Amino acid sequence: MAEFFAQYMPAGVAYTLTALISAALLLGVVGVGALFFIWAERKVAGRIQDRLGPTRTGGKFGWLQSLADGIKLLTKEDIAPADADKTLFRLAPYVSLAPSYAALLALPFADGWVGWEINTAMFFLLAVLGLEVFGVILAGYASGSKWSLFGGMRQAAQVVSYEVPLGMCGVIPVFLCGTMSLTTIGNMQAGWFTNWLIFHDPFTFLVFWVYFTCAVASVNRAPFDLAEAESELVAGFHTEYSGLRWSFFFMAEYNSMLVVSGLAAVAFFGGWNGPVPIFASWKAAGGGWEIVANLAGCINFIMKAVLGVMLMIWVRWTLPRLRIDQVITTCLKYCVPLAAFCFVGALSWQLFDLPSPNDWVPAERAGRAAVREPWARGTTGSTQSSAGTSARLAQGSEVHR
Amino acid sequence: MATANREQIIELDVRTDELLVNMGPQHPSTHGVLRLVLKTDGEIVTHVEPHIGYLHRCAEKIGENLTPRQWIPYTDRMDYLAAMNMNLGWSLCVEKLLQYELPEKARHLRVIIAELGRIASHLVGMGAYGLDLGTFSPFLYAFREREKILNLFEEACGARLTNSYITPGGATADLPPGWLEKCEAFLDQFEPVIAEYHALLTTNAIFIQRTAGIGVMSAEMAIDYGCTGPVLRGSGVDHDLRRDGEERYTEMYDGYAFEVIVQKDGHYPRDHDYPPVPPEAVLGDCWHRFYVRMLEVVQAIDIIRQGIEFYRSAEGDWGHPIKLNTKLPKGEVYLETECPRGQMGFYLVSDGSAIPWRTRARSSCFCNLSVTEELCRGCLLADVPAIVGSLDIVMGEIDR
Amino acid sequence: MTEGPQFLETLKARFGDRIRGANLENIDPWVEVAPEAIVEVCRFLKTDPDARFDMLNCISGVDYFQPDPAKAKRASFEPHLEVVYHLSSTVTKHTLVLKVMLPRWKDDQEGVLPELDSVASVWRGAAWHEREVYDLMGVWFRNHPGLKRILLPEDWEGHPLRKDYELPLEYHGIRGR
Amino acid sequence: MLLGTFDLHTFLFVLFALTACLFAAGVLFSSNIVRMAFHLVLSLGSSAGLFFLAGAEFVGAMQLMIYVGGTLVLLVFGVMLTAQHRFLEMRTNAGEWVLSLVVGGALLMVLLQAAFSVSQWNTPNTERSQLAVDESKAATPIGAALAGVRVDKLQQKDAHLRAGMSGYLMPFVIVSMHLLVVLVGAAYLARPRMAVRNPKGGG
Amino acid sequence: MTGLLAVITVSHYLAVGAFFFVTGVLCMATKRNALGVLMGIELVLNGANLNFIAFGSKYLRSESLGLDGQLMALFVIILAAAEAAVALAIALSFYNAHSTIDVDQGDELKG
Repeated sequence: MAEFFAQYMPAGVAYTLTALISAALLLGVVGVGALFFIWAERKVAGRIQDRLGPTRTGGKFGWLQSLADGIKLLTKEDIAPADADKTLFRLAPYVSLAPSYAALLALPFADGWVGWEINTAMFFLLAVLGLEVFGVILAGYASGSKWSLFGGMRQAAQVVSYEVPLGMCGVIPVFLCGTMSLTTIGNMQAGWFTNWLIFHDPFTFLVFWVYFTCAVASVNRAPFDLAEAESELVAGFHTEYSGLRWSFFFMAEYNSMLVVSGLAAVAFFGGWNGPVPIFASWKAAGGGWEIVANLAGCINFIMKAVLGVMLMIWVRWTLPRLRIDQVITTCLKYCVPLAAFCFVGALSWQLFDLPSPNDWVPAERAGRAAVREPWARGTTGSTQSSAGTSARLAQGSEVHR
Repeated sequence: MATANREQIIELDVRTDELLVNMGPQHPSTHGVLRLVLKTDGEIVTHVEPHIGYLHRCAEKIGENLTPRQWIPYTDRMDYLAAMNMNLGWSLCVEKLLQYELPEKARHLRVIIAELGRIASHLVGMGAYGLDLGTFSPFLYAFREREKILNLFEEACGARLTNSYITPGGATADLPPGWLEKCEAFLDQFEPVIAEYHALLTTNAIFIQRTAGIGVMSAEMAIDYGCTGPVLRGSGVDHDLRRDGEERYTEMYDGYAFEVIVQKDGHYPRDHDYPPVPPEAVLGDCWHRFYVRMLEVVQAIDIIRQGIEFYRSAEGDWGHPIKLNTKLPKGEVYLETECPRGQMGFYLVSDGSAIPWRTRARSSCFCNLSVTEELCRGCLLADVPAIVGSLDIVMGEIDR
Repeated sequence: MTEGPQFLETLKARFGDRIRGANLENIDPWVEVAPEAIVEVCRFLKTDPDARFDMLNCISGVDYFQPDPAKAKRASFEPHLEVVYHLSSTVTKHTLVLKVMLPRWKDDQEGVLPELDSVASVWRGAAWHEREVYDLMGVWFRNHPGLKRILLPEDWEGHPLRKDYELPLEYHGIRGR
Repeated sequence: MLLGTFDLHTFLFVLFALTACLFAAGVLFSSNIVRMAFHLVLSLGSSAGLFFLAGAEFVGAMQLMIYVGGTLVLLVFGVMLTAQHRFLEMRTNAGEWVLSLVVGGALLMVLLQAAFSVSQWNTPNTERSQLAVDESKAATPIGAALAGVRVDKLQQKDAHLRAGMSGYLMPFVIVSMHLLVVLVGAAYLARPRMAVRNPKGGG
Repeated sequence: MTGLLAVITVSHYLAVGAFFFVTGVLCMATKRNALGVLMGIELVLNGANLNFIAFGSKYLRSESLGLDGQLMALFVIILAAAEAAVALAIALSFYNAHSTIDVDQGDELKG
């Protein structure tokens, strides 16, 4: 696109224009996603609670409810409390939105369908998601309200704690696949669903739930939504916000939910690979067929991610909220040791090459999602077959031999 | 230069840094217009001071200007979640002054209605307690069932919330035909639903973590503060006015088989399949107060079933409301009844005219709330809604 | 409250003429206690093994005063304030009514509240009841842990449950009458 | 025309460098400590962008995670703990400003002069277009180097150097120990000195 | 000016690094708030990091430091985190003792 614009205008302007258009497109995705998830949340919550949820706006299922709400929020007065630090108060929602938006950059939607093919995507995603906390802290701090301050403080303590187990959980697929590139991790899980990393061994199965718990905590959802605990803190960090700024926090929250669910889908659930390899041959055929296969993969991926979000919604409307000390206890006493235990367990499983469900699928005997280093198995034979295995690491292993 | 700088130093002192925050009167978890002034040291609450009176409507003063029957709607608006039980307390108090003998049928009608009111009230208490702990769904499950009770009330008296049904001399009307069958159908449907509440709250691990061992109130403290109802029994005090009250009230429950819901020797009376008491729970904590309410609901179902049978076989009249301007005998009476939230007392002083010289309502929540200051001292911020919620207060009754 | 007479003899034997009298004909018989003895009597009733009145149900104030001069002549009482204590026991299940008679104004000086000892040291729950009586009826409780208005705003004037109370013309710009 | 000659790298460099410098100056010139922290976050975040741009993706992500997401959150937390006059300001007087700006400006001039004077630094890499995209991405070699294997120096001719190619295992261990000690030490230093009330019945 | 930005070289990165460095040093010199000084240190370290990265970038120089540059930067980041933790702990404990985080007040040894 930049090249196209560059024909008609100076390159700098062209790049800026391109960047703005891309940004607007991604923001559209975020916005539409948030609208959909807010509607879904209300609908699911309604069904869970024996009621209908929105029914009127936009037809039978209240399709347009969140759009109507959005318009309402747009027209609301933008209030800043007299005690607030006005600049920071105004900026905080954007600070919250930007990282969750940036995280979409590195999240692959299908093989190669990714905004920015980055080698350290997993790390980047976790890092960027951790930044979202700044918006919350700033909002809590700048609001000039004691309840907001409480929310900000809680959020700071909570997110810093939960980044540790979250990182540990994220590192397990990385180690199993020998790469931090999400595209590679996803591709390695091609084949039958037995090849998904969650079914790789008992430890990865366990660690997914640890990951999910920590992810819920890190995106500040119930039962870990301490920063906005309405029964204690009124609305926590966004108590003083109104209108569109208030809704930015929600767009950020729902987008982060999508991102962590997407990350879970790629890291544990085979990403864009369906449970049954229907599109594998199409993909191999290349050309238009590959695009169709990728499109199917993209739909597959989105379904998985949305399923994760729905799970979070379900949890939210079922469980009571934990107390702040219990949240930290959950993290430090349960999640961190469990993640560490699973880390050691999964790597040992890999090291000793213990059986994995994929071994029992006849067609897929060799295609197990994992790096199989010859030096680790003590054999010199070239048994590793996965396409994504880093050649460099193989090089490195030669040094040892 | 150093001295010049010193003038700009803002004095800070971390060790006495206490944050003074207002929880309420506009706060999502204070059950109406209650205002708690909290002094917090980080997340730890060092001091709580409840401020009440935001819903004060001078009911006692109004009572000095109305006849007892005219005051009935004002009792509705005290504990508006258990209006029937408020009506009952005042009616019994007036009848005590009049030495009125109630027909058999009216007695059973009152038992049925009062126990239904107890269920309806406990359902709100239970659901709202879930809200206090951050879960929304049980609240709606509770209200779904409560609505059915309110439907029954509506059918009996025409009103859902402020019923003014039970009145000195009986009730304003007999139960309509077919009502008993509907009531029985409701009970049959409702009884299994209770398991849902137990699954969502009572036995939920997070719920237990949030309530067990929190806000522990010893039996002595509960008695000393005049706490009554589930709050008192949650502390293990075997005291229920339906059994231990004065005759005017207990004779209403003559012939009914029920046990006082209180933990004895580590067990609650077991005539149903209740979930077990978790090992973390300490007698007198939030969990026990909640659990007592849950068990009282089951027990109320039993009592209503008995009441329906009694009512069916009862002979005679369902009672007649006293005349609006009945002259009250000179004297004074005090009567407490076991309302869902505790012992609701009415004190009536009469100088011989049709209008009481003084009416006084002894509010159960008023006493129950007075423990907050001591109960919340040193707890965490998130425990304040948990503790206040477990007292299950209704501001209308506290402020009157 | 039918058990009043049972404790009357015990109380009379112990406190003598500080038990001013009793009304046993009333539906709820009551015992009248001298104002200066109320704390002692209450502490005795709470600790005495026979009585064990561990629960204070209610403290009520009653204002006996007929503001209408025409009716006042026919009134059967002298103007005074009563503070009524309703006690009960969770152990013996007894109940008892105590009464204290107070002048409407201390030393008959209009505007000076009558004083009474607080029983908050006997039952902690009494503190709020006494605050309410002070707030609405205007009785000053000595040795109270924190006597201030409870239901009405702190800057409210007057005590509304007194029979001669008149609503203020306006309160912070809100019209009263 | 200035804008006409930009390629994407230049464009992004200018973008990130400008934001980074702008907010670095913001840190310097704001007297409100919360704003300083906020500016620092943005400044370090932008410099992470520069890291990405220079091909150091792992370090960039590391910068985001540890520096911005960890250290600075901690810092802001510290600010919140200490500044209960919430928007605490400590102003520097004008004399100090003038003095430090003069010195700082001179220092900056010297450094800039140095940066641009070495021709070896100043000449662009002519083979940059031939550079394989994968070459610059170094997450795996970094991991291997930290674990004691220098996969990027396999072609080392010098036998002595080859023998000493144990990578960064030793520093890595030292740093890990250092971090552990620091964490213990920090926890010890910041422990509450007052008698701590135990929350009643708290878990 | 056009020539200056025509192609981005190591020097450009060094210039940004130099700016970071100077800003950081000035921050350390002028801020009276202990946490402000800490932020200055972070800026200085970040400036140094930028240099390491620039020198280590294959993209900018064919004869680059290679991995060593990145690894150095990595260690600097880790140490900076450690340093920040300790400095924050010291600031807090200083604050507890002196009730201020004005570094000018910390001129006596016993608090």
